Amino acid sequence: MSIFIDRSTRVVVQGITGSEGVFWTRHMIDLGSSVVSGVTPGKEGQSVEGVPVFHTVRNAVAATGADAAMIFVPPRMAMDAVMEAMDAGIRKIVTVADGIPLHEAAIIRARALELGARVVGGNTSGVINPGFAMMGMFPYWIERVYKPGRIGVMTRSGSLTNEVTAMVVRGGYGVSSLIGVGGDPVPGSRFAEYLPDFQADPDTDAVVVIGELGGTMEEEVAAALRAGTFRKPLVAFIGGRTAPEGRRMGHAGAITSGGSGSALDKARALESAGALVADRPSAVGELLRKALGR
Amino acid sequence: MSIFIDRSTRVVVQGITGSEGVFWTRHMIDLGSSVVSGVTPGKEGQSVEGVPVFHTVRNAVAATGADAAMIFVPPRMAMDAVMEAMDAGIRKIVTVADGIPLHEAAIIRARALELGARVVGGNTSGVINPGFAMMGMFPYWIERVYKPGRIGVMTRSGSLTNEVTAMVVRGGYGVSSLIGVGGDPVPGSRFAEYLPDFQADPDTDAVVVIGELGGTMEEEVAAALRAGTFRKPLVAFIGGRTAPEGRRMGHAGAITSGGSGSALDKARALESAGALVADRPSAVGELLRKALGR
Amino acid sequence: MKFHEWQAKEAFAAAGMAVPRSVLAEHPDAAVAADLGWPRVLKSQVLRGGRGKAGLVVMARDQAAARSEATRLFASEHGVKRILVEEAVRFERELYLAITVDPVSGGGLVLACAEGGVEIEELAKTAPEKIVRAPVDLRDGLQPFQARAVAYGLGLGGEAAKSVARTLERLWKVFRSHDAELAEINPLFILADGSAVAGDGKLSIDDNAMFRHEALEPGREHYDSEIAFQAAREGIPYLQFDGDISLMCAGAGLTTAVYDLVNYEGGAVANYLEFGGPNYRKAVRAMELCLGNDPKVVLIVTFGTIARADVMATGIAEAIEKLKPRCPIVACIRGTGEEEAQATLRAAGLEPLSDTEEAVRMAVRLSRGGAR
Amino acid sequence: MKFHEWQAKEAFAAAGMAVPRSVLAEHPDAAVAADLGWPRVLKSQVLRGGRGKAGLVVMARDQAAARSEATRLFASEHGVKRILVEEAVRFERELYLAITVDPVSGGGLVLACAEGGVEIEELAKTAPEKIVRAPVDLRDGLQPFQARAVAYGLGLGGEAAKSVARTLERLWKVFRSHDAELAEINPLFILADGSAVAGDGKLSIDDNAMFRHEALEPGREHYDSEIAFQAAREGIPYLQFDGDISLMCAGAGLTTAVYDLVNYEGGAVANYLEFGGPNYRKAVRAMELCLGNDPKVVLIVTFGTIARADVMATGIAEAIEKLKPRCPIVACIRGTGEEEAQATLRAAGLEPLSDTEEAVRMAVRLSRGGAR
Repeated sequence: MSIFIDRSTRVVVQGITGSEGVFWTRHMIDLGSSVVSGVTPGKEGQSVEGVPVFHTVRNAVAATGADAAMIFVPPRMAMDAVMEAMDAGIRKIVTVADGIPLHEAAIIRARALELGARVVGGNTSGVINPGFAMMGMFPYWIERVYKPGRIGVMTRSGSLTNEVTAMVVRGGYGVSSLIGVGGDPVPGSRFAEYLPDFQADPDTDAVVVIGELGGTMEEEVAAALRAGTFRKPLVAFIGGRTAPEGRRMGHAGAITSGGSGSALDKARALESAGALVADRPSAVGELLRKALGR
Repeated sequence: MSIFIDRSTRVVVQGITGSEGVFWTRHMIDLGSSVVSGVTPGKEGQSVEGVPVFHTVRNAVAATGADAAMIFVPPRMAMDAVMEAMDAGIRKIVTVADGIPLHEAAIIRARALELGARVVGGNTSGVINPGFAMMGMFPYWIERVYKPGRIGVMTRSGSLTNEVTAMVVRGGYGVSSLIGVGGDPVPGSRFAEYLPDFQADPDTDAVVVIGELGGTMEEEVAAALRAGTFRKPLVAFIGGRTAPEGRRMGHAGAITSGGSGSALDKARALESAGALVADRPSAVGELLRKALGR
Repeated sequence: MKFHEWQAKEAFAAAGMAVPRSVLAEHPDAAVAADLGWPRVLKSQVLRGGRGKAGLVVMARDQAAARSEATRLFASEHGVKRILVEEAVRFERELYLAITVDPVSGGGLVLACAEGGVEIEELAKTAPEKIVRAPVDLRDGLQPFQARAVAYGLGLGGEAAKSVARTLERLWKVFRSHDAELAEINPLFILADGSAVAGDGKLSIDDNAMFRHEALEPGREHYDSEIAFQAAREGIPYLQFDGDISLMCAGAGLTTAVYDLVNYEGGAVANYLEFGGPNYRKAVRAMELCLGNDPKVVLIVTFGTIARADVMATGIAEAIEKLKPRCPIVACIRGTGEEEAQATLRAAGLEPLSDTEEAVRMAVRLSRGGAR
Repeated sequence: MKFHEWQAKEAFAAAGMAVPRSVLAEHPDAAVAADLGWPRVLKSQVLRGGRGKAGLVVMARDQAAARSEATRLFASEHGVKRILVEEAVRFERELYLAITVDPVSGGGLVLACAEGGVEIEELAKTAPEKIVRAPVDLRDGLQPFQARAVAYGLGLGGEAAKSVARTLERLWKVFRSHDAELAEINPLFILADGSAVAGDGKLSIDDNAMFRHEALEPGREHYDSEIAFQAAREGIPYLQFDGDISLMCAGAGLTTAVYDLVNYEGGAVANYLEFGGPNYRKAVRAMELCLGNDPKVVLIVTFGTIARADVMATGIAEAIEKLKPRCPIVACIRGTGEEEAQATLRAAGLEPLSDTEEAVRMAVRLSRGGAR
């Protein structure tokens, strides 16, 4: 079992003929993902890495039974691509685009909620089950980071995920499933929405949350812990504890406003709900040991 | 039992302080309908015919438990009023406005379908269960038309309904429930959607459909007959059999286009599905006798 | 309200669509003088279908042909007031593209076909599989992926697919911003370079939304007769026919039923006029319009609720007093206040009836010179 | 991107909202000369909250006061370049009105309060029941009934309710048409006749949508420093601080983590700069910006995927070659192509590290004059 994808997930890659599309399609296949089709308007009949290309997602779904969409299109076209995937009946979508306009990201989120679809991203590296499958762009070949194991990871970040996950591995663990919800203020799906999956996953013993200042996603995780809907050990690292009020730290979503959303508040909320919170990446391994007792 | 409303339906009247609102609120109450509240922005605290007035439908629902909305507002404000009623959780709505812009009528219809709400109208006299209750504006005091009985009526028209219903009564029958879906090209709800209710209604022995040229509502009724989802006797009168192609006969919805939607085609579709079709209003009573065998 | 091709094309061009270069001519001279090269196309601006078959759209190879054809068209029985003179467009293929409202879903509906110049309604019956249909949520609007799906669904590729998708996005803007019942391009030309040019244009705007489009106020040429035009300005539903029984009824459905009944009885309708609803106090103006047709009989049938019988009867009495019609009047007025109404009509010298079909038979009899 | 009050009010006025009559003064003379009656309000156009408390918004009763206050403001430490000089508005009450995006529902969110001039975030904690919240579907837009519900929900009646509903509908237009993160009126004045006037205006536009708002291109005054302004023009995320360790990192989350670690270790950050993502080939320009702060050390930390370590390392080597930095450089570059990267850095004379926290400690040590 795994979260979001496994090797049986039938992935259509939107924007497959672009340079990112070609590069990561090869890597997704190399890792073991089932990439069954691609979409680039005007290029139906071509193929990329042996994967047939279609004009539209509907055509791709009809011909290849795709049930998940990996989107590599520029941010200004991301909403259209996500809407096209949802319109074609796809309910698992990853969009890596960094720079989706806020109102469009919000509309994606609203539509996904209406349809019961899960959209990962934008501004994410995607989703990976190390050693098995991925939808996204992770350097899974770096073994000291993407080592298969039994720790679930959820993150708003990219490079920091490499940093923290390396610490999970240095601590003697590996990763079961990693979900990058992305660094935007309005991600298509939110941390807490994956907790039931991690709770149910027999291959996950604990979850590491890589959060940061801004928004309320970490507080929602804390609420799930308090409510008892998630009962496995949870370790968190929250970036931006020393960040100044009201200034955006890199990610569009990483800003405190009016005293809410500070990294310190988030850390306190998580701790009081029973999570262990690392003050620096290097502490994550030790806290996992503490939480798991091994 | 009855269709759409009965005396326990808790009606809020939107636009209650307007002259139509006041006049028909009195008549709805006189007939026995439970008008529990009214809405006119800015007039919360007033009352009309003993009915308390609120600023908003939400306020009215909260204070009086209204579960159906009778809307007397001008056509340009009708969409907003219907949306307000649906937003407040109301799922039975009648709007009599004659002249709702087409695109707005379509949006009303789309939203009602999404929410599972039933919107009767626009461009209708509404809904009446003679002798019991009404949401709308029917001259129920004319006994040779609005006599209680066991014949259901569905209509796109106003004056013609009086004409045809008088013939039902002259034939020795009375009316159980009458639904005026209205004369617009995009009514909020359609004939066929009420057939299951009439089928299930123990107080209805047969249904009279008063249709006319244009659209496909009568064809949808024929399809329901063919599919066997409606199995009681059905008598229809279809206006505009001699109407010229491509010219709108009064109702905005009453136009043939490209050879489809002609009254003759509709009559044929209904007849071939087992309905009895009257060529003139005066034939309706006789056909009911034929259909009911009494 | 249907608009002329030239008006539709103005709207298309304003939305960024390519249309042929053109001149709107009101006289043969203008059709000849226009700087549009040869051959050129002369398109009569009349509101009827099948203009090609009726000889109302013609190609002119040179000045002489342009002058003689334009002269013929302006003089035709079809009341041609304007000719849209267009450059001849060299195209590789023709498509059909339209947007309308789907009453069942409450959405917009794109209709497209890889064959242009078709009668879409005909095609819908004979070869429905040739029509690409795409439902569009009016609130979301046409999304780019939907426009692309239509273009590729037509079997297009390359530049043509892109320009058709772009054209459809612009047609959607016209459709929404004009509150259109129908926005249609038939044919849509595809040129050798894959670009798209609107070969024709139909635009029909919802009457109920005309208040948002005052600049498009329809003129006399949008109506069948001067009386129809005047009725429209009064907001009175009216259709012009050429019989001798003038209908002055209340309620759209009832008026239509009466129209049928007159035809069943062998009568001929001079006009359909409906003074119900908000117009029920306009009996005098309504009768004046009816009498403008010089009918053999005026047939009044009503069965109203809000449109109170007594108010209408008072109006009718006043109209008779004022207009002194020379033809007989048959009146069958029922509904709210019908007793007072009948008394009022009797006082005005009429013999009120209470059965619609009896009234129709009497009107037909009178129109043939018979007795009551 | 946050915009100035005067820019927000220009957008409000263009959408039909009432704003006080005003003049934008760049010199005390203009603040005195403006034909706005007395008293008048002098509002410093700086991008910070709490302007009132900081003495940056003042009432001037007469010419002398206006001159002295304006002179004081322009000379203040807050870098006041423009003063919005407004007529003093006589109002009966003040309200709070704002629209933002709700990330959980993916909708717009109206926030309103019957008390104006409040700190809404403060109020949300102390008296949340005073805040009227209304979710709005971005696709449907704010519907008139929703605007009315907000106005009546504030306990307003009569003309005031109508004008607040109208103002909210217009604020929604500004919010949507400007791709706003936040559109806020605080306070919204209600005058004796019930009309509404925007007393202040905040407008913050989504950076990712700035391409749709080129006319609003932010100027130098929207940034903390000249370097921050130049970084923005390059599309390089940058924040100005006043320490001595210049961060040149890749990845927003990692850069923030490094910022924290520097602070934990007692160091002081000169600037936050992120050259990851699409900027990973811009090492030369990034280092140039960093060196502009004359830091004691430049700290480079990356752990990239697409932003390949080898490409970044090549850029860093090139930057060192070209810019010849006088301060030490600490580099910790990991990720795709890290072996080549380390070789490249060594060839450029650097001692590459592979542990972030070790690199941070070294940078802090160096900033204090310590040794590697």
